[in-house]
Amino acid sequence: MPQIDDAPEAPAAAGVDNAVSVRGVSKTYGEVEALKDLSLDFPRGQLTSLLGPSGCGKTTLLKIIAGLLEPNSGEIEVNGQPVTGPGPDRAFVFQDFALLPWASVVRNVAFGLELRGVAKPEREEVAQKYISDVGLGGFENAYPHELSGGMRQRVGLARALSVDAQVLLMDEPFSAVDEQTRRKFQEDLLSLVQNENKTFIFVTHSIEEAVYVSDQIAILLPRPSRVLEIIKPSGFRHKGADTIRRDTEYLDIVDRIWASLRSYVE
Amino acid sequence: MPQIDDAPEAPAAAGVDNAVSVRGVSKTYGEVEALKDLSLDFPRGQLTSLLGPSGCGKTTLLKIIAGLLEPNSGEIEVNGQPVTGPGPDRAFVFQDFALLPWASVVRNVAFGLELRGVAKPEREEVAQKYISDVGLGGFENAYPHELSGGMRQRVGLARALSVDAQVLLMDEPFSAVDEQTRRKFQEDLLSLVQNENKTFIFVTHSIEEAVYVSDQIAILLPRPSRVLEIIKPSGFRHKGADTIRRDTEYLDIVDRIWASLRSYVE
Amino acid sequence: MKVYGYQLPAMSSLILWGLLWEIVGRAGVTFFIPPLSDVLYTLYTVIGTPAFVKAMSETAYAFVVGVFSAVVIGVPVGILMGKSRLLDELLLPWVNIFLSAPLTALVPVLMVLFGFGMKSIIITTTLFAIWIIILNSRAGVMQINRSLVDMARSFGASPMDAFFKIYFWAALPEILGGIRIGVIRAVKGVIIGQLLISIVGFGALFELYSTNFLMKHFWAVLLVLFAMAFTISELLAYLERRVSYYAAKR
Amino acid sequence: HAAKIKIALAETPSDELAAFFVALDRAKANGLDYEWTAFSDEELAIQAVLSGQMDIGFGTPYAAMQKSKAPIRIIYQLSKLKFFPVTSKKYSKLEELDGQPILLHSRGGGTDSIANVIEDKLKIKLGKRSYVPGSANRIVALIAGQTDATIVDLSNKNKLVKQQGDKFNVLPMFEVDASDEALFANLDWIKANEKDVGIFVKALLSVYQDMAKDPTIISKQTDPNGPIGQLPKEILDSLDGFYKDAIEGGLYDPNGGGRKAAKADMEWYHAAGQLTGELSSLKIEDFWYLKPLDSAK
Amino acid sequence: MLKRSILLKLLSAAIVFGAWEIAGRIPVSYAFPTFLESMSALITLTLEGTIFTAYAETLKPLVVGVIISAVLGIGLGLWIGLSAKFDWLFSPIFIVMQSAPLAALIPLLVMAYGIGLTSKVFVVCIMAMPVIVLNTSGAVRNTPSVFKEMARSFLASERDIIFKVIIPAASPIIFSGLRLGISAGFIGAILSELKITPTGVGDIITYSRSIADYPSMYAAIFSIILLAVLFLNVLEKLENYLFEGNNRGYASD
Ligand SMILES: Nc1ncnc2c1ncn2[C@@H]1O[C@H](COP(=O)(O)OP(=O)(O)OP(=O)(O)O)[C@@H](O)[C@H]1O
Ligand SMILES: Nc1ncnc2c1ncn2[C@@H]1O[C@H](COP(=O)(O)OP(=O)(O)OP(=O)(O)O)[C@@H](O)[C@H]1O
Ligand SMILES: [Mg+2]
Ligand SMILES: [Mg+2]
Repeated sequence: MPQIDDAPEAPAAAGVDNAVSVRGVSKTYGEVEALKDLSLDFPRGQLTSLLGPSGCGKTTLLKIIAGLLEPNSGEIEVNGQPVTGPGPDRAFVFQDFALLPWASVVRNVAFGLELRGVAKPEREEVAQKYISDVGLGGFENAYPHELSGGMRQRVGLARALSVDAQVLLMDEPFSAVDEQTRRKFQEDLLSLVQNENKTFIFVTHSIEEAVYVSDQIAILLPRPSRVLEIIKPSGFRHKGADTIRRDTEYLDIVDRIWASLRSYVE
Repeated sequence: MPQIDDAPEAPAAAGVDNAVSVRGVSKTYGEVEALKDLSLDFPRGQLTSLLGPSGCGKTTLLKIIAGLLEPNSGEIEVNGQPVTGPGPDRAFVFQDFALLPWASVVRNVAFGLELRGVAKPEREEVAQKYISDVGLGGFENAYPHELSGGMRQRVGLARALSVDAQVLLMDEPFSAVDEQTRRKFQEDLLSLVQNENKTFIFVTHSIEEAVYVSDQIAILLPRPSRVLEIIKPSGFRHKGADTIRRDTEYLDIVDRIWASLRSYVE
Repeated sequence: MKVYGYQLPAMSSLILWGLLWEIVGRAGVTFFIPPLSDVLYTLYTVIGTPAFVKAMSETAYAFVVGVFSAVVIGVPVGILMGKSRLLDELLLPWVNIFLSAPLTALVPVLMVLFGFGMKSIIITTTLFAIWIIILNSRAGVMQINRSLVDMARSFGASPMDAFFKIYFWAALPEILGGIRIGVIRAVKGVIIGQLLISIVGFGALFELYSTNFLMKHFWAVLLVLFAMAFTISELLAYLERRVSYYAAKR
Repeated sequence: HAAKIKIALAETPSDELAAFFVALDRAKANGLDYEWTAFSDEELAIQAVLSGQMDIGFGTPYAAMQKSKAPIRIIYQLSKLKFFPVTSKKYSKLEELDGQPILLHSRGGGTDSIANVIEDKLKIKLGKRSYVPGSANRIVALIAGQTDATIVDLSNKNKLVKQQGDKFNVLPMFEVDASDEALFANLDWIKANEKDVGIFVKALLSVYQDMAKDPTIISKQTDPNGPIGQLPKEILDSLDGFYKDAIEGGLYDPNGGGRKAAKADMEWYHAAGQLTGELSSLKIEDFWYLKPLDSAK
Repeated sequence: MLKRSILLKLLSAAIVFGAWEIAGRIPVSYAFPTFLESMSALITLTLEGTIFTAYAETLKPLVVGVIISAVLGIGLGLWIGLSAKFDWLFSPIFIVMQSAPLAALIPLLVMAYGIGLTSKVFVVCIMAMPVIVLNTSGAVRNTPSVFKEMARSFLASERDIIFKVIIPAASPIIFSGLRLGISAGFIGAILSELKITPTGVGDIITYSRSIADYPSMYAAIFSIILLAVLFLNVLEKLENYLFEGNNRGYASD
């Protein structure tokens, strides 16, 4: 049975194990106030989506969790430890791919391992596996400029997967792939969540996608961003990809989120 | 009643007025065969979507219709006249926006009119109207690098609209705007199709979007591209944006197209 | 350019210009343009003489040392300026001044400050080359995609890793472009140094040949110099093309 | 043993420096260790000695001796100011240059001072002076018709006369004993290196005296592997002619100048405006150091 | 922010001039005056008006040469960038010219064009033109084809494309070429005054050197550098004014 848990202000229930928790984070860029006193928990082994209008601070939040940006105030804990900088427990999929243009696909995918000092044959073997996983087999020696946008995005995905981090921070990871490939990736993502005990923090603009893949969806207000509500569309998974899109409960949630967001358009 | 007309090889029925017709067009880039003997009609006053995997030649076809590329063989007619180059009857929305970085928003939007020799006060007045229409009022004097991706795309849209051409060639015009804005634009597009007798040729990766906005959807095969089938999801419009997404017939068409395309993934 | 479908090599038009030179020379328009063939013959006769070899090695020495120091100092300074705002604000005005200043006017000052002879010539050469190298390296770093830096940090890159695996490579197209322009300027610098400071190397030969109206000799040395500058600049242009595939995509 | 002495030449080695290099070879045979650097003009050679980067320099640093705080002294006169007014056929006497434009080497340079003294002695006023460094370049300008009057050095005058003597006039001029090039150094350095300076001056004097008797010894004694011997054949072939003309024209004083040259210099450069103050108050000791030359004789 | 950057500029100027003053006081050489001596010489030269007559002389070949190089250089650059034939024929000439050791060529120029204004203008042009031509042609060739395509789809004529798309798109590179060209032109002007005929500022430099008036010599050098920098700042302002949108600001901020 799908359940919609709707308690944005409720403290994390005792016994729920949070991989990441964000407490009262604020961030300003010069004049621009991007985040304001934002708190949010990310349960271990689950996928949490961030939904919100463009420019509301989703990327900013992800970077703060990654330890790439310092918040002006507030605290972030990963596995109970306060974050002071980037760490091997988190991996990032960048909105703009962030591939090294001078390096081949295999070197790009293996770059995270290279920086961790893994020996070449070993890291290339790992890279090879993930390259095949994202459907880029045969393009190992191509350079990013020889790939289409969607293919580049998949290289960034493979790189983040290859370091085997516990927490994956994914900033619109499927935005440039075509609809067909996107659907395949959604399935892959779901099976990753199910089979490995990893925690995903996922940014998307597509409500349908968020509802389909998430354990929990956080809807963010426009700048300065705070959490408007948290929706837990759990229980869809067993229904299968082909039928779920006709499921009334699924469609209800989509409509509800849409109604929430809509008030901020125009 | 929604109807699905499914006759890819059927000649254009007598009496149907085609604004654009493409006959047996082939195009190769060096070794790469992008289009092969492609024929397609675009009825006047209707919106035709092109759907197909990334790199299948959609942009190429649009550019050939615009007169920007010469096909290797085949013919294109616009309003019964063979195309020999760009003309005032067609306007293009570019996939990569193609804004002049040194010109302000208002100059960019008015650029098409500027090239047609319209006097400055007059063209700026027109530009102003379309800037407000796409929701960029207040950004008239900003430069492209000061805008977000979605805003840039809207400038390109306003520019194409402002020259008041009969045929609009739109290459993934909503790809960079967020879901919320995208839905608004879809509504705007539908009212444009309904109220002005313009012909739209529309490229998208989203099946839902195509089904929702199109009078006719052409599904293209992967490279070298030909038309696999033509689907006419006419009759949804009166149902309204909010309810249509639950409509079974709508969902059937989406599923059918998805099934068609799916065979080309992996 | 294509002729009858055949792609002419880029520099082949020089042959045409050489022919024109030969014709003007043969026509005897003025005594200071001897026919190219005579010049080439003179070049053949002088190229092995000890005086020529000495001049060549003196010039090459000053040039190589000068360019080398310009690169070794210029690239890191440029990269650091691109990374550090404070350093940039302190140094940028001077880099711009020296880039646009008529360095020729500075040569007399250099001599006083750095001594006469080879050292000053090398410094002149360096000064002609270094500013554009600094500025280009800086520009290369400034336009770096911030995401690449973030990416490296998120995967735990050390500052050294970041410098050698990200900044240097990201700025490489600009750095090479800067070095190419710098090298061309350095050719001018080394000759100006050899003419305005102490007269050695090719500068001495030019002075000697022109005051004695030995035009064939004069042109012969000039040809060698052109060839030298041309080769180096084409070599660097080739390297630049090798990395240009990613220049527009960073 | 003292370090190598560093000699600052004011031009690149060519025919005019052949005698100097023969003298250097002789000095070397007597134990003088040296290296030389050619500067593009004498001001640079002067600056180099002023800053102590070079030990001995070429030039006539009278202004610098008076103005700067460094004790610079001349020890040997290398050549005299033998310059020749050459003109197109328009003029045949110096007097006719009154009010006419003229082309000179540089403002404040040797030819400029010649022009000043010409004005002084003949009570005329030359017209607009323009400047082109290098006698060779001024000859070119004259041949090309860009000027009608200029002042050039001996070898270029001879070249002109040889090639186009019929088209140009060399105007007769009074004798000048003042120095064009002299050897100078910092007094403190001279005193500290008295022995080397002695060897050097002695070698110069012997060459100048031998050359006065037989100008061809220069080409005979030039080291074929030295800087002069390596010059193009065209230049080497002209050495004998050049020194024959130079000796005839009195370019070189076989006695190295000395007191006579010092006096002539002070008068000349005072008249030319490079030395300031009362002529009578100028003292030889402030400009020349005569001991090495005296003991060489 | 503005205050801070001005402060830093003043600070770095103070450091450099201070070092100069100290080096002059040591002194590093009898021929090296202090900063203050040089500045007072500059003031004297200015009050006497010497500096103005000198610049009237120096600027003549410079301005004429720079204008010729800019107009001809940009024109030729456009042409070379637009036509493969011209590119093939002329590019190598300018590449060779760019590496020409001009100082050595000056005697030839004197022989060909004499000692007057013509030679000096020529020197300035030879120095300034190649970089202007090469930058312009390169920028024209590299104009992103999307812009050209877009303009064509909105019915631009060839002329429109050149003036409304290619030139503005190429303008940052053209201007940086102009900058380098003008600075090379300054080098040429000074070189021609040092090596052809000492007039103008070159004359102040050589004359004060020959009479060992080193402060004046340094004052003249200082003034020419100042002038070059001013000139280029004006150019930068002009560029910002003409093509405002091309100024994207600090990338790192
Ligand atoms: N480096 C920066 N300097 C100044 N402002 C910034 C910077 N980065 C982001 N901002 C501002 O902070 C706000 C949040 O930006 P952020 O990139 O986090 O948005 P987002 O939610 O990821 O948007 P999108 O959906 O477009 O990716 C925006 O308004 C943006 O203008
Ligand atoms: N200028 C070009 N030179 C060479 N090949 C090209 C060129 N432009 C396009 N192609 C090739 O032609 C094919 C079709 O390209 P096109 O841009 O028309 O695809 P598309 O359907 O618009 O793809 P997308 O959905 O990614 O925009 C691609 O395989 C591409 O590699
Ligand atoms: Mg973002
Ligand atoms: Mg496309």
